[in-house]
Amino acid sequence: MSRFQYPPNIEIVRVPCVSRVNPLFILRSLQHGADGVLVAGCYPGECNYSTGNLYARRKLLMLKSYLEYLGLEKGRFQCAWLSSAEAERFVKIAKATIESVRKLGPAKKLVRNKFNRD
Amino acid sequence: MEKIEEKIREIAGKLLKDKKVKLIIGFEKGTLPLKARPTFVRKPEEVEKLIWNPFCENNLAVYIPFYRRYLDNGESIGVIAKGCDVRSLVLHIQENIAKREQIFIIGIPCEGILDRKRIEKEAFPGEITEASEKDDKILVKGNGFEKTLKKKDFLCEDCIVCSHRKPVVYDELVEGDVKETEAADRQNQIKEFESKEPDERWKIFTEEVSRCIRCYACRNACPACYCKECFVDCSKPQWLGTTVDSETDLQLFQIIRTFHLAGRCVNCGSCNRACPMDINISLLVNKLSVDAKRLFNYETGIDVNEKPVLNKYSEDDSNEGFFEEH
Amino acid sequence: MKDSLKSIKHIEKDKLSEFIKQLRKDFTVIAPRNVKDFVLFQELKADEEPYLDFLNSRQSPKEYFFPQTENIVEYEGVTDKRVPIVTEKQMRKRIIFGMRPCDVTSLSILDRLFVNEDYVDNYYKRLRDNTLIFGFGCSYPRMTCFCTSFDSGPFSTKGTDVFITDSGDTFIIEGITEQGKKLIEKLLDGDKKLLKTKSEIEKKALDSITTPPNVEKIPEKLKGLFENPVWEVISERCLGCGVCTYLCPTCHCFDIQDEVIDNKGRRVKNWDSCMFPIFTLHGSGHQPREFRFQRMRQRIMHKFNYYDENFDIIACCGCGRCVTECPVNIDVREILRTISEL
Amino acid sequence: MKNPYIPIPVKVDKIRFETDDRLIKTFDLVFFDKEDEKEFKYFPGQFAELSILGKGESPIGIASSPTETGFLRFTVMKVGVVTTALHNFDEGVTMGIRGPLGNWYPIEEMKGKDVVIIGGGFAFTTLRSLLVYMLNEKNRKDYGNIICIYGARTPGLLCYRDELKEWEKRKDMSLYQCIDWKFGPKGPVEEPASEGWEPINLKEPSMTKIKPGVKKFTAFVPQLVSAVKPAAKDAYAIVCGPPIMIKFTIPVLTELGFPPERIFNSLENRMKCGIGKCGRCNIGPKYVCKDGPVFSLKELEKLPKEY
Repeated sequence: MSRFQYPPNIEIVRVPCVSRVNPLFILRSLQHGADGVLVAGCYPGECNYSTGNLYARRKLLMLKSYLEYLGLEKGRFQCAWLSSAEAERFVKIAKATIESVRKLGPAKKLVRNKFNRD
Repeated sequence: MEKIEEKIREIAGKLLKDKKVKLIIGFEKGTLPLKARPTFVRKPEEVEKLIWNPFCENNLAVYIPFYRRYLDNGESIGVIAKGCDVRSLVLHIQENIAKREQIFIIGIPCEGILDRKRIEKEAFPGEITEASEKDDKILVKGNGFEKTLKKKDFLCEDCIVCSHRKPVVYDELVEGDVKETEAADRQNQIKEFESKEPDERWKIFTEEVSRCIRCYACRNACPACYCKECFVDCSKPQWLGTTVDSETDLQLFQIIRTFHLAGRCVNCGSCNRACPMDINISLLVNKLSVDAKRLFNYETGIDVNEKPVLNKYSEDDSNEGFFEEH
Repeated sequence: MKDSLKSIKHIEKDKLSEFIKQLRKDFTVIAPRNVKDFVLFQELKADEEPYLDFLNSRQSPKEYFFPQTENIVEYEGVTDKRVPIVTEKQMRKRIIFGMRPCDVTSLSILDRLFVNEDYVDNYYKRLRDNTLIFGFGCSYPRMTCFCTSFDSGPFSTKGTDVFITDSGDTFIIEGITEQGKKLIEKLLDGDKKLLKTKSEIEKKALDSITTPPNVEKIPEKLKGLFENPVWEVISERCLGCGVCTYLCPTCHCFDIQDEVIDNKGRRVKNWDSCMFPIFTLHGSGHQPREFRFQRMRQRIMHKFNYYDENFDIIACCGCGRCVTECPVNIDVREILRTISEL
Repeated sequence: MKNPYIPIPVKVDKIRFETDDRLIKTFDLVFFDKEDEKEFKYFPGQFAELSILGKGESPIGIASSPTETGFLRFTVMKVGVVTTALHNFDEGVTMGIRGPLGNWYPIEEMKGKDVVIIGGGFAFTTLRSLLVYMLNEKNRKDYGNIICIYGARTPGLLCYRDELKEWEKRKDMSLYQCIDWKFGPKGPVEEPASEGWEPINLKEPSMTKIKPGVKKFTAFVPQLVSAVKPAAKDAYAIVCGPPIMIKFTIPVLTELGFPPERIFNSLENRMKCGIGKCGRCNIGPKYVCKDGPVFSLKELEKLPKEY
């Protein structure tokens, strides 16, 4: 990965497995200033812990559908399958994600930037 | 109704006499019109107070985690359970709160629970001081006011779309047969909401939750919410702000609590009925059940030997919405 | 007598909005509003009329004196170097319009806790000092009302500045305090007949509160009941939510929490409830009130015994909100009867 | 009028580890403003809310004595959010303090009487305050015999060890110390410690013959109290420690003849406001923060057992 340049406005949070991603992580990121969240995990069948990503897939699918149902813009929260060997693809996905989030503009929903209601 | 009540008392009395169960959880008459309330029977002579009517709105499975001390001692608990209560009990069994043989399910085929709040609003701004029900009608009286209402117009939102009115698992089934609802009708509220624009949906959602006073009645009335430490009470790490004047904390509370019920909610509507600020929580949680069915063809609380939907996987699960190369 | 007559006025119902408009010039007016077919006290929008055709509001107006979230310290700066910003914000005077006598009574109960010789809660005092109360007689008490069990009643004017009675086509308006009298001096003068009308309405209302529990001996009685098994029976159906305490006009327990966004922060008072286990959980993990019955006992004891012992008044005003809104129909009137029969 | 919720700014002047498990630190705080210091008048047994803006507040007993001027001392165990933040502090940072709060040990009432101080573990903080106060040359003559019995799980968990060494040497008081277990390289070892710590008769502690000059034992605090047998006549007992220690010490004191009105306890409950408003620390009608934390056994007997 080190040989490739990836966009600077990404904050990477490493987890041992995509199944470690608690939905709270995603929602709190959105609440505390992230304009978009991308969750990337190993391809189904390639999990280091054999089935972690398969469990995670169900969780992520439901969360994504749920947030979009409530009215959060499509694209604020994205998921991708990605192998640890695919540095090039990572850059590509990162760029695509940023591009799509940029199109949406700065996040307004769920963001916590002031104390009191107007 | 009387017949059902008689039967309940007979079964309950016998269970207690034979010492098959330590306790029976059922309903008794409440102190207000339109209200029945949970009751706990330990002696055979007390079964007379057990009642059954369409005002029995609570999901009695919520009490099972409170009686861990009984369950740990290997004792059994009897529950008078309608369709949704049974499914919550199944969930408890799936999640190892209790063993199947420790819960004696007295199943009641349910014709739907009446929406007390909606009936009360018929009298708004006045109040209902007397209510009775017979066949398909409800008679309500108030100060200088009397009305006969049709039951089918005042069923709870969740009961209208209920898919399992008849208990799916039981040890004794109280007589009576009910017709299940048509599958097509089950998503009324959801479909209508989905047809709106995202920003409109977000606005409605925000308006609803902005009334939240964080009394956590929804959480405590929910049979699936039995975590020892709820994420809202957690201080290390503190997941959520504690105030009510920050809109996003209220949104987050509702999103996360309901998402915690993904594939675990049986759509009993207890949270809705418990909410003192009339927040439409069903609108949120019902979507999760619809999704569980759509994405994984799963319904909560049907089979005691099955695992909850997020505790299992299939290699063929959809990759809907995952990044794809163009 | 002459003077007291002077303070009785009346106003035709369709003139009310004009009167409120006048009030709004100098005051922020908080009044009942219909929110989705239930009533809450909220600030009136421009030209909005209060919704006075109500029994009682879902939530008590307590939140305007003891807000659910209230800043106590605001601060700035990065970690370790934060300094409080002390600003004395000007507060516009307020009127709570149409407050029911039970809720007014609750303020006199809260006063004894928040403003006493030990410590004064400046935040509560400031909101209290800057607010005038327009009480509103209860012509139709709810079936769950039991204000007459306490030192109050559906037409008790105690604690109000102005008192309003709905007499059908007009509102009878009485000035109770000097400040209140001054506010209504421009209204039409009333006469003795109005007083008679009022007492008739009052009598009808009083008659409709049929079986208020007798609480006179409850504080004394509770003293010996701490270890009584009755608490487990009373609390068995309790779900442990905070509805009763959050809707109660006299419940006053709170939590103090800090919140930081970037380099700004605040310390707030948040409502808290004795029905939540975390309320008393020690840092060490020790839990003095582990079971639901202990928490229920605390709530009842606090209201009907401890508060009476400390402040010589029972911390209940009989509004009945906990009765109507409890998800499992735990009825405090029933509890009081059970206790007095023990 | 002074706002009781606003913390007074103080500087964290000195920080040091107090115990070998590194979970307890002692902090010396210094006021920025001399006026604030003058106004902060306290007595042994009172506590204060240590306030870290952005984290919260934590009620901690004041370990320094009013006779020591120029600083306030607090000994804090790392438990929750606030205390962890406190432990991560460097010397020199600014924080806040609210207080002094609560009542204090009966220093007036005890004048002319013997005093037995019994402490366990890190709850010794306010007892240190009391001891230092009474040992002060101005105050020492006001009190009779002073006996202090202090125990911890291991020698390394005793607080204020430098001061303990000085108190051991003093002629105008007797200090008895005890420890529960020996401390091995891998943690506590389940056998009584021996080196320098005399065993006592565990079955019949009161039968133990204490050799003159021996003042360190391997025992639990209640057992040591019953071995030392402090005279109850005209004496006060001040007990502060973990609930289990208090539970077993009280009967020993009663047996020795201490009446309930001369046994004092310092209690602890979850607190927030510290001024009797927020409603969580009550035991019956009494608030630990306002009416306590010091209660006589006589008062406690009247209160429900809910702590």
